[in-house]
Amino acid sequence: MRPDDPYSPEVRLRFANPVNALPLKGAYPVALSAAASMPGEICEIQFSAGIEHGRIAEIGFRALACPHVIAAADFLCSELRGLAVSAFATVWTNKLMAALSIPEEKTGRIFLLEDALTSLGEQYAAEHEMG
Amino acid sequence: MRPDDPYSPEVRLRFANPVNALPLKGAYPVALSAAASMPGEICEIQFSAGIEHGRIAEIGFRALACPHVIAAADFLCSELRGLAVSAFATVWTNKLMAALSIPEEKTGRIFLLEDALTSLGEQYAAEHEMG
Amino acid sequence: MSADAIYLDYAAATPPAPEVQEFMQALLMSTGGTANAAATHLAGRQAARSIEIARGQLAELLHTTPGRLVFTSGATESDNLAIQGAAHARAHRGRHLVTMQTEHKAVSDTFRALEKAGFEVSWLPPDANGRLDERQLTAALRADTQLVSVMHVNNETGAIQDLAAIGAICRDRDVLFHTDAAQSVGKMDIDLSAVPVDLLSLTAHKFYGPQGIGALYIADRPGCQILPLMHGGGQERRLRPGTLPVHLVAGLGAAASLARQKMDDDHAHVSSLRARLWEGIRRVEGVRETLPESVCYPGILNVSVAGVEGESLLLALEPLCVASGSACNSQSGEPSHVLRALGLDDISIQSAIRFSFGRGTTAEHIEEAVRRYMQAVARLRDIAGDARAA
Amino acid sequence: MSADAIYLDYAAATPPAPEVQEFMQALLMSTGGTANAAATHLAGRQAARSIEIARGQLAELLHTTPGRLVFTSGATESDNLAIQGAAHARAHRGRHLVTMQTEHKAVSDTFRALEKAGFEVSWLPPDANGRLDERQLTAALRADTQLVSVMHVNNETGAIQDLAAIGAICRDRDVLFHTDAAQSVGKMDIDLSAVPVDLLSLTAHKFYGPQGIGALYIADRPGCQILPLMHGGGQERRLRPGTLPVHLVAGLGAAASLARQKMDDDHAHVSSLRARLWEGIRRVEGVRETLPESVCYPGILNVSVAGVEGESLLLALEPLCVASGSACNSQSGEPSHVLRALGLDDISIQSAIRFSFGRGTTAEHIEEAVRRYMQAVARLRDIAGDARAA
Ligand SMILES: Cc1ncc(COP(=O)(O)O)c(C=O)c1O
Ligand SMILES: Cc1ncc(COP(=O)(O)O)c(C=O)c1O
Repeated sequence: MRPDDPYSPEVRLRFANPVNALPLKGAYPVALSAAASMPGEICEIQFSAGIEHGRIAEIGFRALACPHVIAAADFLCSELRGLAVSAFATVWTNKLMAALSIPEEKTGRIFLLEDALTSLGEQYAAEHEMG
Repeated sequence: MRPDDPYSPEVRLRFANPVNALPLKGAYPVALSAAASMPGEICEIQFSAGIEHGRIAEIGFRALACPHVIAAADFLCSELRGLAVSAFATVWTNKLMAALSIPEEKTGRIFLLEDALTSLGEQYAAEHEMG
Repeated sequence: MSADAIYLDYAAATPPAPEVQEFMQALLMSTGGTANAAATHLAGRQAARSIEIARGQLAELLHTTPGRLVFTSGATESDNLAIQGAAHARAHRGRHLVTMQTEHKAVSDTFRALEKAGFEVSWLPPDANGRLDERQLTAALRADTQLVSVMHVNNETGAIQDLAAIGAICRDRDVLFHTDAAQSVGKMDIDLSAVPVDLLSLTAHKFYGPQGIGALYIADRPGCQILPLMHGGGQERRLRPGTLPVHLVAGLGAAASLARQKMDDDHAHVSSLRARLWEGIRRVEGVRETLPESVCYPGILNVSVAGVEGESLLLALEPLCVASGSACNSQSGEPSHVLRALGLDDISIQSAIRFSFGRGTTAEHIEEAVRRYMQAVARLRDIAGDARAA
Repeated sequence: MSADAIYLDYAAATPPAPEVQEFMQALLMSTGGTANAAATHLAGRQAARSIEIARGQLAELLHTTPGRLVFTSGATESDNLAIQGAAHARAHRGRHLVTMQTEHKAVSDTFRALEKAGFEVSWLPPDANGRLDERQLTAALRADTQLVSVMHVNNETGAIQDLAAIGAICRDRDVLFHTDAAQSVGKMDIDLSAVPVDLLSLTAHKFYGPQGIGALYIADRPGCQILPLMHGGGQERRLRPGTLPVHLVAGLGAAASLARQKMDDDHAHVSSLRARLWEGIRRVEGVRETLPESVCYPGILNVSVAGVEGESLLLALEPLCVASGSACNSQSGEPSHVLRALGLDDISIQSAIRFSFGRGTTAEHIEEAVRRYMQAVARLRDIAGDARAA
């Protein structure tokens, strides 16, 4: 990141081409969806995931948000795809902040992503493990 | 005078080459000398004149003063040479200010020249007309 | 900067005109152009002469006399000098001041500081067209009112105020009238021999002059006195001490002279660009012109759009260089107080983009801006999908 | 200006170094070098980057960190910001301030304004070498003293003060210490990581940078807080609002970087020039060196001479560009308060000439200056003849 650029190359790349900004395509045994938003700010995020054999087979996002959140959501989807659903419960914020060189003042918004994932995880647990 | 130059070409010329900044040379039937100075300032002026047949045959000055006063004294000597002694009583200030484009704030110093000339005239009157 | 950047932020800063650049460069290479103008020697007098020539050029642009102009470091300083200076100079007569809610921070923050110092300030709202309602002004004036400050052209929206009408009301009540004309000087004709303005702020880098130099006009009439902010070498009639920056002052003068020559052409040029730009982007669904051209200086077009996040919009518009709200606020992240005063909701405000253009802008730049704006909005709406706000 | 002018007024203004000029010119021709550094777009970020690079260069010169530096329009503004700002910020603790009789007007006039505003100021005299007697300083400090301001190098005489000693006394008593270092920054090494200075003023055009830009250093320690003079866009940590002039700030940075490289050579150069100049003119009868080189920055030589009128001396010296007293006072015509405080009589003061030189001065310039000075004095004494004062 150049000192005069608030966006790291990783953020710029993902923002320019967010490959995971997709509605969920295809049919999955379990289809989850969770949204989160920041009160008083334009920051809305939604994840949709397809689960197969306890793994995240497919995941996509939608976001009306700042470039950092869009890039982070896109990054998250790429990371999560193929992992076990337990990954929804991972603490992602620090990893995201570091990997994308996100400035500190955006921490609150990045937490939002974690919140949405947590909620996906909870949904899965509620619907399938406990059910 | 260029707007950025406090000295007119006339002042510059006479200051650069004050042809009348001389002690009185030669012997004259009447030799006069008068000085004037400005209290609290470095402004001292002295005229010496030789009078022949009621005319100013020769006149020179000495000055420890600013460029305007030096130029004006030099100009005055040139003007006075050859005139009747009555010219000592002439009001010179306006003519000097105009001819040399002297700025107004120097008026007080230019009056000084007039004072010195008046005093030459009075000296002449005291010594020769009345005497 | 990447070569393909398209600069559409002329309201934040105009690049100095080539003529101005060349003139400054020549001065910077000369002894007379880099000397101290307070020195009495040859080089100093040459410097002083450059400064007086520039003062004359600026006076001509504003239809006033050179003696009325004091050079400062820019409009911020001029605003502070005028407002603090007048408020303090007249404090013994009264401590009530009047301004608008839509002023630049250099004005509004100064009034806020005066409030803390015991002055009382009335903050008048704009009407739907961004203008001051003159009846509101008349109603706000009191026996102890000393100063009214209303900007000429708004830096975010381009809204124009009627200086003649406001000035007349102030004169009538013996109240000083200050106007921040940073956005209009050199772009619209301001005739100070006719318009009753007492104090007028300007800055060179908004009309193709250099950054770091501005001026304050101070009318020559009884009661129009101000106190200085700074003390020192006695320059600028003791109102603004400090070595005068010769190349900057001369650059300001050259820019003023150029502006006088080019004003009509410049105005026609930006008018046609604005029309073209709006014609292009109005096709985007949910886009809104903050104020119509009829009430604005046409070098500025402020638009908002539904369903798009502002920071992402700005990044998606790169390499267009445009402003989100005022350049002076853009780093703070707060929603623009100007757009709020106009009644825009925070969602619209955060999506607002100010396009501003000038001499160097071409029709191609505008076409490219239209194309990129449409593309950016479409792409972001695509990313937002269902998450998209109504 | 006539081609044969010889510029010996480096203490009033140094011409910008060619490197600085070229750098500024390049910026003026680029979008990033003329944009508003507060804007978040590409061009604005480029501008902001140029500014932060410059801040780093200046920080390196002063052995401090960039965050401690606030850009201003010059030393006059820095002095006002520091002195007014500190006095008002600490007024609740006490209203006693200390300075010297030999300060630049940007400092002394500011203190005089504070006196009118209800502060009490102690004006300490210099000793015969122009220096502050530290015992006098210690004696002047009171329980309610808040600020001491003593300049580093005097602009008329070159006298150097001992910042370390003064600063130590101030630290000891929890009094802020401001120094106007306009004449020393870039010319003498100032190590702000070691010398206990709280506030330091500087201006670029005294060290081969452009006019119209300066800075204030503000130490990072408790109690070292100041209030701003102006309000506005929030730039420079809210201490100094207004669009930052990119090319000027960058020019200052480049000048700082150059000064760091050249400091030793520059110093040796002016030392040898001063010696040569004094060696030449000391032969004139009645000439007096105001202060000896041993207590001065050697880029300045102040001399007075008996039996000569000062204004005529200046004109007779043309085309030498030299100063009569301080350039900041030269238009007022008052005898220099600095030379008076050193005990010179008014007759000597009015004849005083300040020669000051720098990078562009050659041995030939100095020889020519010697020749012209001797000639001018002789010619004027000739014109004075008997009228000549003792
Ligand atoms: C010691 C000193 N302080 C302050 C100043 C003022 O600097 P500026 O004119 O850049 O404001 C000067 C020079 O003019 C100076 O020599
Ligand atoms: C209306 C208005 N006033 C004041 C300013 C401040 O001008 P400057 O940054 O030159 O001090 C600006 C621009 O930044 C402006 O647009």
